[in-house]
Amino acid sequence: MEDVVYLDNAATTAVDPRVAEAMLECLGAHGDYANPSATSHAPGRRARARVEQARAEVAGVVGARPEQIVWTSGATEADNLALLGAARYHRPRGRHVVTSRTEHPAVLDACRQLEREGFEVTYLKPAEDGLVEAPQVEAALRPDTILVSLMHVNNEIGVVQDVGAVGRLCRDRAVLFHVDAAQGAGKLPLDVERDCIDLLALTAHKLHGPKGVGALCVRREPRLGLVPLLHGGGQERGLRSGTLATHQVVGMGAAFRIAAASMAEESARIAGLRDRLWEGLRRLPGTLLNGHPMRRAPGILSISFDDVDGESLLYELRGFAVSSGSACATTNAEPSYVLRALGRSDRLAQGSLRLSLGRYSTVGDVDAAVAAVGAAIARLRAVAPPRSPA
Amino acid sequence: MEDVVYLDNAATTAVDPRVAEAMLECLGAHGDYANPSATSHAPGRRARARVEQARAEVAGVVGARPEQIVWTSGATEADNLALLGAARYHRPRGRHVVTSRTEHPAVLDACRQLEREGFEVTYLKPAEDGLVEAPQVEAALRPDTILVSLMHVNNEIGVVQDVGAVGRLCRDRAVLFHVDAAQGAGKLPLDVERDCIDLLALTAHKLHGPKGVGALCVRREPRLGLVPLLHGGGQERGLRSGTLATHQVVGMGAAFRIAAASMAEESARIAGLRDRLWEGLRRLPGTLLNGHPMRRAPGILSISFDDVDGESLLYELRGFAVSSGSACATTNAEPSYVLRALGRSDRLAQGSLRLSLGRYSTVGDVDAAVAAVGAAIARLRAVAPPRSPA
Amino acid sequence: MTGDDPRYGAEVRRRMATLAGAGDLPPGPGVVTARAGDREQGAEILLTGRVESRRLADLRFRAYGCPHFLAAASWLTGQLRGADRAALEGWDWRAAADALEVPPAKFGRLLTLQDAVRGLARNWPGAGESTV
Amino acid sequence: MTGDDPRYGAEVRRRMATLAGAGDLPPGPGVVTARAGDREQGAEILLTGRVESRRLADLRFRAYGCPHFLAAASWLTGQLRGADRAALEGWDWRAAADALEVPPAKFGRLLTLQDAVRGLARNWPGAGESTV
Ligand SMILES: Cc1ncc(COP(=O)(O)O)c(C=O)c1O
Ligand SMILES: Cc1ncc(COP(=O)(O)O)c(C=O)c1O
Repeated sequence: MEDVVYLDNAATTAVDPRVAEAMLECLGAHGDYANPSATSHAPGRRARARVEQARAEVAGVVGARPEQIVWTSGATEADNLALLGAARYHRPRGRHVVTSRTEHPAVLDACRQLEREGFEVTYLKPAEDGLVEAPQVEAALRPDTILVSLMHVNNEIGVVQDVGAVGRLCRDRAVLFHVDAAQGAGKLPLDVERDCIDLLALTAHKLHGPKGVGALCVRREPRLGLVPLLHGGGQERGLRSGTLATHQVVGMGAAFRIAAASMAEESARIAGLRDRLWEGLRRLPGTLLNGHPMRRAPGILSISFDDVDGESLLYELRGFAVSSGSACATTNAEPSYVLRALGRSDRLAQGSLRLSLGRYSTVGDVDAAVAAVGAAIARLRAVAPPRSPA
Repeated sequence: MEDVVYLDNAATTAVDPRVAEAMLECLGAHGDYANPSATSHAPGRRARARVEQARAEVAGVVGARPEQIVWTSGATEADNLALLGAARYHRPRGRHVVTSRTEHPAVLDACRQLEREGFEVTYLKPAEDGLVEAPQVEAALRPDTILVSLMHVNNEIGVVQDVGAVGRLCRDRAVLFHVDAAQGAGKLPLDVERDCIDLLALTAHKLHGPKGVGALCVRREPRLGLVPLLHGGGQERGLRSGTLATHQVVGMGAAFRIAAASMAEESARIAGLRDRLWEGLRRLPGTLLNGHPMRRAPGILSISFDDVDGESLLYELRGFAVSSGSACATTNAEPSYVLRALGRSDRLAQGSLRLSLGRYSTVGDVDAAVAAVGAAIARLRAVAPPRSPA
Repeated sequence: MTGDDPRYGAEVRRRMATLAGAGDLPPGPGVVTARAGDREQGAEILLTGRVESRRLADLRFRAYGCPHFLAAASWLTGQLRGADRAALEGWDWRAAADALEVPPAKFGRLLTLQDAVRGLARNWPGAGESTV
Repeated sequence: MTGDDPRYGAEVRRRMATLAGAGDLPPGPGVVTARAGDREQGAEILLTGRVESRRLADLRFRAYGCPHFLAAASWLTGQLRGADRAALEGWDWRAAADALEVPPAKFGRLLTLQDAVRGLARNWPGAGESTV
């Protein structure tokens, strides 16, 4: 990829070489490739030990105990297991769920499935800065509310919700609280105990770990009932059947361990790059920052450009891997529902750009992007017809 | 693992170095690590191209078209998507499902979930040789039968069902037919068209591919409706949301391509090893082969030893990675339900061994196993009290 | 890197590289303009031509829109040089669709282009008089 | 490879390596046997001892069962050498459970062992007579 500057780390990240190395140790005939459930033989026990070490590594990053971690195929599955699993299990207690309009499709579409199953879902509209505050959640609670789901860091605009405040509110009201932390875990401090989080969805591939592995962190005391999505071998205490993918789980463990060890430092460095990017871009006329200016994750910058066609802008920036919205939505041309929920017009949403930074982003990448975006916007505006008929 | 002889290839296999290499090309910062859904930029399109190539590779091995392949996290998820997805969708047409007692837990436990949802499931008892024949299936069909699920190769005893005969029967009767081909695909010829298979569950890790990736092959003409298990980004035509794990999918593609290219040759070699193993072991007194003697997959040999404690036998064989049952069941000490269904007594089932061979198994491994099993059995029998009180 | 995007054909990429024909002409004798489309709808175009001896001696465009639309506008300026009024009146968007491999979802934008071309014919110098 | 199996403690592994004490003694004066358990239930044991001067001068086992059971039988033969009848009568399976780190799920099998030991006491040479 030497020819393209990669600024799409919110879609996915390159695997850290240290992570890849740990994964490789679990693949070949001389590695720990055995089935971690086959604990009746030595190779199986070695694989199991690696899985358990990874479990502790991931748990440690979010203040959980290892036995709270249920491995999944990613945050999509973790979100689905949390929402569908908890709602179906706790259905006798009530059928109302609260979430926000700017959640990831993994949460929104799971909620739509719940609606098909007879649940009622309240979709809170965030303020123009993208934030949903605890009082707004409180106002939406009803006697039959069983579950609140709110994301930690928004994948499109990078704003950080105050999940601790919402968590404490939910704990007070005896309502389950699920947090989609796919974008924030390992980058910002998060603690399931302190923040009163009952269910927490994690994924490896936003943190320089492998795609296709994630986890749901589940409260154990008191035990939280869940209906599993996958039935079978009974792995993961029956909550998630299927052969454990040792190399994937080990890769996630390594990614979380590495991220935790360098969190403060790396977040500061990446936030510095993001600020440099914004300083460079805000000078361009008609540039608007999406989301709260301060309460943001280090790596994500979302900008709307007035009077520029988004598709042509992306075309001009083809030397850069950037996104015009959530990765999951790039195949359709609909303006971003997140930006629409924040009150941006269709045209502004369509002319928006997400630039997201990671471990391998450099000052050079940022400066090149500032220059290229400036040139692209100038070129496209120069060729556009004047605003008022000549 | 140099110190242990690995004979547990039915539980999982070592990743082929060629597969690992292809996977590595999708991990690091200089590889195709981008999100395959991010097709608005070049790195994303390169990842997408790799995913589509893998799709064609896997489809080709089972006689399907690429668009029939839905990537999953393994055969457990594929089985669940097939059974729960099809039954929930086709519920208005009927609530009866037919399967067998010797299916993998991924099928059996999904069936139990269907029972909880109001379906009725007929669990056919195989003959003593482990086979379920088409007439037996036919006799179980009812006007409200919507789905038949039968495995291709049994994971514990290696018998091969005549899925083609059952497939044609189901097609005639307009009943959906699902085949769990986790153990057989890529090792024995299988063709969804010829065998009239509507749904086919596949996994990579039994075929020297990575754990944590599989596929459900879904009939497209006429389109077969399925209710998805995971909701979200809408990947895989909405049937399976979640970021595609490029390296995993590419690994599965490579594993299937390599297996297909050498299928006849490799199956013959492995069957030869298995026969050598059996010839060596059958000489031991009180040795019984489990399952049909001819209709078997190349790599799996299941034997019951009369008058030997299974746990002590495994202990004596601790220099070997072997299994006393399905990998998924090794954590519990219950006698194998598969062997019980074939009419083996609890004690015989408990004193049984599964030795399973793969690409890296050698004559030396086989001969060492024969010698070790012989010595172990001799030692344990020598120390046992005589049968009739002295 | 830039050549692998299946959404954009060779002609679009060639046109986007230089946007040949972009700009406008100073007002003067024989200069004619036409405008079509709506930026809020995603495509807007302004054509400026200079008519000499009843033919388009020069044609420039300004456009707002996606790469297909900008490229089609650029391509158009080359195609219509030398055209007479009747050619403009009969101009059909399908020619642009073919030349630029425009996907059907974007055909609507080519109609905007056609509107502008026909607008040029309508605004043709002396078009109010009957100058046959 | 063999030392990493958390299910089997050091003493089990040591005992399984040699199965010291396995076998039986030729019938003769002072030789006593006891049998307990049921192979169909997963554990069966046959103890053979030779009594000299009212003490167990030698003790051998034959056993069918899991490694914990076989190891416990082997361990027992060492433990009870030199024991008198009263020691056998009072022998308690808990000693074996501790020494061999036997998991609770398998305590039942140790009761089989205890049955056999007490059987030895019952079958003690001259046990029918009161020889105190
Ligand atoms: C906020 C958020 N939630 C969930 C997901 C889905 O995670 P995964 O890609 O692991 O399925 C993503 C990323 O795609 C995300 O950004
Ligand atoms: C017959 C059969 N079906 C399903 C599975 C489950 O597949 P996976 O391990 O990919 O979840 C296995 C293996 O574990 C199997 O042997």
